[in-house]
Amino acid sequence: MYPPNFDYVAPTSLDEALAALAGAENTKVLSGGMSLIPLMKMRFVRPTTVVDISRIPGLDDVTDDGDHITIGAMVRHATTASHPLVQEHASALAEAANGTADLLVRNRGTTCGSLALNAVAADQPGAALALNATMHAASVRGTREIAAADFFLDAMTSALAPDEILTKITIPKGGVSTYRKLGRRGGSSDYPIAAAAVWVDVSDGSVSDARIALNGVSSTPYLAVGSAEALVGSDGSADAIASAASHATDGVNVLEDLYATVAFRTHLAGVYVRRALEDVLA
Amino acid sequence: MTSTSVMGGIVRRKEDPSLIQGKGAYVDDVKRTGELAAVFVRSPFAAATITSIDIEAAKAAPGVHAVYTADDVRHLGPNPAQVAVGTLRPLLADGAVKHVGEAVAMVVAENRYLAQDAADLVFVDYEPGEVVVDLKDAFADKVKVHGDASNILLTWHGHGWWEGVIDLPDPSPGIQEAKERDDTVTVSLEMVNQRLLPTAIEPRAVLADWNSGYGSVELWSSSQIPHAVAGAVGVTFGIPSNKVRVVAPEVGGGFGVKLNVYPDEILVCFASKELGRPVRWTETRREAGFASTQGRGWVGTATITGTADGKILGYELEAICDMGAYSHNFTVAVPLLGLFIAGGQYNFPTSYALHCVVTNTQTTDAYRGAGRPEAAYYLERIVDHFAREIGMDPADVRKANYWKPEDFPVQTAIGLTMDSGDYEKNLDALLDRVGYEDLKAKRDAARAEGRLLGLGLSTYVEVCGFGPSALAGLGFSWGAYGLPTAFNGSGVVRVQPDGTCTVTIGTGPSGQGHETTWAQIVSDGLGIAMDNIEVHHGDSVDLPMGIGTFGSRSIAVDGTATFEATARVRKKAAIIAGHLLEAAPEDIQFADGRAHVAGSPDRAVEWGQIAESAYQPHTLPEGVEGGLESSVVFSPPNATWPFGSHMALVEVDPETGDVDLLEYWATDDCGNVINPMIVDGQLHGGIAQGIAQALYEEAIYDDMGNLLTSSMANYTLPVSTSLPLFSLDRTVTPTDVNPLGVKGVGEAGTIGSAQTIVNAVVDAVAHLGVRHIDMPLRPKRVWQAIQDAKE
Amino acid sequence: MEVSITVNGAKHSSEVEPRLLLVHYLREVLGLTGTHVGCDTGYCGACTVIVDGIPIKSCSMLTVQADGCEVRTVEGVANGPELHPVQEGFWECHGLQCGFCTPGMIMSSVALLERNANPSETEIRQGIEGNLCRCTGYHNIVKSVQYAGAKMRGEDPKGASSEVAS
Amino acid sequence: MKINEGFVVERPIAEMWPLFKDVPELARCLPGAELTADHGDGSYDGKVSVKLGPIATSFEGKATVDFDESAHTAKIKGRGVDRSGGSQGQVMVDIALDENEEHHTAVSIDAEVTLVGPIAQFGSTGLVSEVSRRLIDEFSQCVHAKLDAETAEEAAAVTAGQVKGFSLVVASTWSSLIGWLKRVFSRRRS
Repeated sequence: MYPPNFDYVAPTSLDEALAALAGAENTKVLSGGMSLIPLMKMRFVRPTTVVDISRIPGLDDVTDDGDHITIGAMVRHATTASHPLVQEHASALAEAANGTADLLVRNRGTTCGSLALNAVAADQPGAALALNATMHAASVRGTREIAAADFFLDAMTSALAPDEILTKITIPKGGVSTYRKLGRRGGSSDYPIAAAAVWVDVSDGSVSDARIALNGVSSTPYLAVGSAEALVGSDGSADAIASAASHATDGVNVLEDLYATVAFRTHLAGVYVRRALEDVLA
Repeated sequence: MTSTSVMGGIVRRKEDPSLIQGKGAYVDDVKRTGELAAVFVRSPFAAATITSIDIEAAKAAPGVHAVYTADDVRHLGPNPAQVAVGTLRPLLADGAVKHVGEAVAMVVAENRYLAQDAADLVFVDYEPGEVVVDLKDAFADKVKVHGDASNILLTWHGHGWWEGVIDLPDPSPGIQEAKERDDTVTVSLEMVNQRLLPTAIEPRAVLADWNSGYGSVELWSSSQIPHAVAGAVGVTFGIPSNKVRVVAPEVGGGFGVKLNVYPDEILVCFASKELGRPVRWTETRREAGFASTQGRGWVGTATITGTADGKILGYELEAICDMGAYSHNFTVAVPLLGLFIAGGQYNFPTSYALHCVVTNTQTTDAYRGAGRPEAAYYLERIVDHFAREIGMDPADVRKANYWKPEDFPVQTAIGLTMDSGDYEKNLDALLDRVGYEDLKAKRDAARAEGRLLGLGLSTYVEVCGFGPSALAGLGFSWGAYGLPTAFNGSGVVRVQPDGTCTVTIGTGPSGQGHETTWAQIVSDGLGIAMDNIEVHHGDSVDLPMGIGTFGSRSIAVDGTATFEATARVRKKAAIIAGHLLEAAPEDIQFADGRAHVAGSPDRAVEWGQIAESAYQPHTLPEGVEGGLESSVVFSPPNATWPFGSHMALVEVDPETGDVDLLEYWATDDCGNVINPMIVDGQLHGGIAQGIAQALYEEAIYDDMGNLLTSSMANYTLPVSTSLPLFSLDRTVTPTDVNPLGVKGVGEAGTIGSAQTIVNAVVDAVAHLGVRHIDMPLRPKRVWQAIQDAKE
Repeated sequence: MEVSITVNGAKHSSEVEPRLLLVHYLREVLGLTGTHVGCDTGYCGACTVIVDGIPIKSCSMLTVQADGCEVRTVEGVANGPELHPVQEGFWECHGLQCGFCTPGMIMSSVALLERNANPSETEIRQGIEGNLCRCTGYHNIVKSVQYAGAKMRGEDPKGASSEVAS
Repeated sequence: MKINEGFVVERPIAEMWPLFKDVPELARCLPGAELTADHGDGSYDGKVSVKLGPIATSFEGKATVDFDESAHTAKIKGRGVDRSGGSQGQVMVDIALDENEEHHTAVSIDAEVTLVGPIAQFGSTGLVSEVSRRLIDEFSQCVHAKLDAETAEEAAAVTAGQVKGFSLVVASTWSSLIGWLKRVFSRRRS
């Protein structure tokens, strides 16, 4: 498979990159390229220009910024998976990154790239939702912050405009989180058939706050609001967890594909919410 | 024979130093000056009439040398096939397409990128027609694939399958009688043996270089059967076989997908001839589902009638076998191979009806095991099911019905003769090694705790080592390619003037380590060191005939030819050495690179001295001709019948249906073993492919005939984390079909394993009411089966 | 575009189209055909090479992305005539059959042992998860990496793996 | 894949039918669709653009519309080709109007969408059927709104958007429909 031709620019500053994207109709941002390059090879995507942001300094850091951590645009899945800051403050994201594809792909693909693409079977968007990440987008028009809850619009569609770059994400500290999934080959390998990312904050023996996100279940990852509501204020008991799990797909159009019927996927959503919650509330 | 015997020993492979350093030359690594690249335009429709093809824009695109359609190649005829039952494939779709991905046009350009750019500009106008994908619909002729012809090409029946040669009484009335007895139990299951994509990791690749001066062509092809391809090219272009050279260099996995003559092999020759430049085509992975054959694809019902004490009185299988749209090399012969082992290792009446049916999908053909994994699957699943229904241990039911060692040679249910076997001994060896009773106790204890552990057993007999020359009468020969030989073995052993040895064989290996194993045979026979033996294969001009590598045939057939040729060279060398040493030839022994007189190790000559004399006839004794080589064609009197017993321990997640394969054991019997390391490697890979069918893989078509699993993202091959280490052992029951006593092992692992896994998973959930789950046992299927059983 | 890439220690400057994949640059431009192409979608790992110390799939990387990088391929693994311990392990333990996935498998294994000198069986399997093998069922590949690891640690490699050719 | 939609409009069939026979108007209800030529014989040239994240596909082709005046039914058959990607698509829509209750017209829309070629292989992810479902769903919503409109001008203003990234568009189309849907009560048959 051989990509069609395109123009390529590899700016060394963010401003240059944004300028290259300004007014763009069919310009694509290239970070790790683990989705974009195969899509171009299959000629599903035929950009006129590709803007490679990997040569812009300062985009590949994970930093501790007091009440939150920051993950830059060029931070690879492998780094997200293994970085002590992510493991400590955003373990759901570290686990999701660690379960993304295989090591070779994790060595190239970026967390921000995965979030920006928002593929149906991606692991990390769910974790970003559960962790209440904030997306930082930049364009020549300026910068803006987008809450994760407003970012994942639909299958392969995020709130990023064509001329914007997701320059970093920030994740607030606090609480505990985890990510659990059933992969296509069974176990936790490969794309999720269904996955749950959960975040809870427990104080004085009760769940003071919770966010439960599912991905691989519908055409876009979503927050299971009913699940969180069922949990918040509870003691995190088995009953509370079961109640939360029972709301995992409320109001959601569950997808059917080669790996799951609607009924099975709906069932799995509940199972993985429960298992993830059992983990963090154990 | 010699003191340097390497037969039966673990020897590192001669192939490996090249391959581990990236020096192995696969077809896509072979470069020719001035070569062009071809890309195919493929149909998006599974059934359509082609109303027009617009190639003008493509022809005008940068770097394009030619765009060919059916109009350009019609005169070459359709793609040849060995067992040509059904419709042969046109080289390029001619007026109509019959499956998604059928090649409609070929673009040749300066390089692959430009060829793809141009291919995107070819516009084909189609009038879509009705599509039939579902096997039962196709069997009912609801939609006909080829005009008015029925979709049912033929039905293989167990008795009388070879008209005029084998004519057995129909066992059905006897089985019917047994069913009507009131002391019998009849069990039946409808099961799918799903379609698979063979998926050698090296995609197929071809490179043709036509020399208009000599009127000859060289073709490099990633093929298991270079001689057959050479024959097909010769027949197609009307040139003799000595003007065609087909080279299969390193081949990156075959598994049956490279056991064909493909249109692309003919078409690159055509383009090279037309354009006067070498032309290359390399399949892309997504293209492989359209350009290369697929495997399996049966829907069938297996039925067993037996008594409550486990004695089976009759086995019936009726299946619809998916041929895909066109007839390729062995398309309809694959179910026949299943028929060959219809009754397995069991002594009971067997009735088979296998319907070969066409559909609007890519053609099926051999895939590792080719018919035998399917046959073993149905038989070993239904035997297991029968055991469960009568409440007997599955191992005991099998033993109650085996052929006994004293029964051999056994005439099978369809009239073939099985060479040798000791099935109970083999099964007992496995049961003892795994600690069967303890394992069952462990499973039961886990189940008592709510964990779903399952223990699965399958035993099997297969048939391989093709093939007996008599099969040529069935079309099993390269006759359609202008090559008259049956599936005989060929081997040339030549001692060079410097005393080293060159061996040339008619196989087409793709990872089976022939260079090593064959060198072991020759080293053992001549006492020449492994390092001084070079084994050549995969080149059609190297020796006059070669059948290639498939059907686990190489060692039993070509190995034997080499063994015999070695013996002849040794015999002549003994005469020469005897002459040089002034001793009788009978007293000459070969070891450590020399010949010596028995009992007098110091009275010796080096192989170099023998060879030097051999190539100077005036130094030879009277009546001895010059030269030191032998070429043998070996015609096997029968096939061989390896067998074995496999067991798996699995755990099923009751909530998700996720299957965890905990342990896998196998005790196989492939007769004598030349290199245990290589034999184990073949079993590892074969078992992995059977497990993959059981748990992971499926070629899925939608109703429109779209192949939904053409990318590796959706065709889920097992990865390193999917599989456990395998625990192997063997029994050795040599065959008398060949002097080496070897049977073949390339497919055995695959034939024994898929049903072992399914039996294990069903065992894990049987107490919940589940009796069968169709492969692949994805979580969704296992979970659904548990849900359905609850209702 | 002009790129400058160091491959197995040798610096190459070439004019390439932006769309040229790194694997095709290595194979077609530099003639290093040890790196193979087995799929289109970044799944099989036959094209694995090490770029700036990190194993990656060269079929999913543009040549222009590798401008200024150090690339190691299977051709650059051995130390002259002396095989790398990983290569030796694959040979000793029958870690390859058709050999097509082998260069990529070796590159992943080399990188694995460079970052984890003593991986468990699970860690080995995870380390080569991006490299598909259709011949071996991975059994002997795991053994091969165990052999290589032991050798690199200065231990008796034949003790680390039961599947060693004598 | 087959998709069935239906709704009831509080109007007599005689009033509805002319609105409904305006093919260019009807076409504007198919998301991403554009009529490029009217051959005057019930056949039309047009294209349908579908965008799935970064994957943009444009199917160019022909459509034919057959009306059955007495039965108040229409058959729409459209076929399109994605020239750059090699995919092809076909949509067959059967629309039937039935005044089974006085001044209430039941509209049923039965659609069958078939896709072949590279894009169809995305079907394995469940996305293609999801896109198809939403496409027909939106068509149905739009037709409903048009037929329900108070005036011809209002009706003419109702259009579908391009189906892309899709709930974004579905949402925006919905918001543009809100005004027209004021009088529409939720009486869609499921």
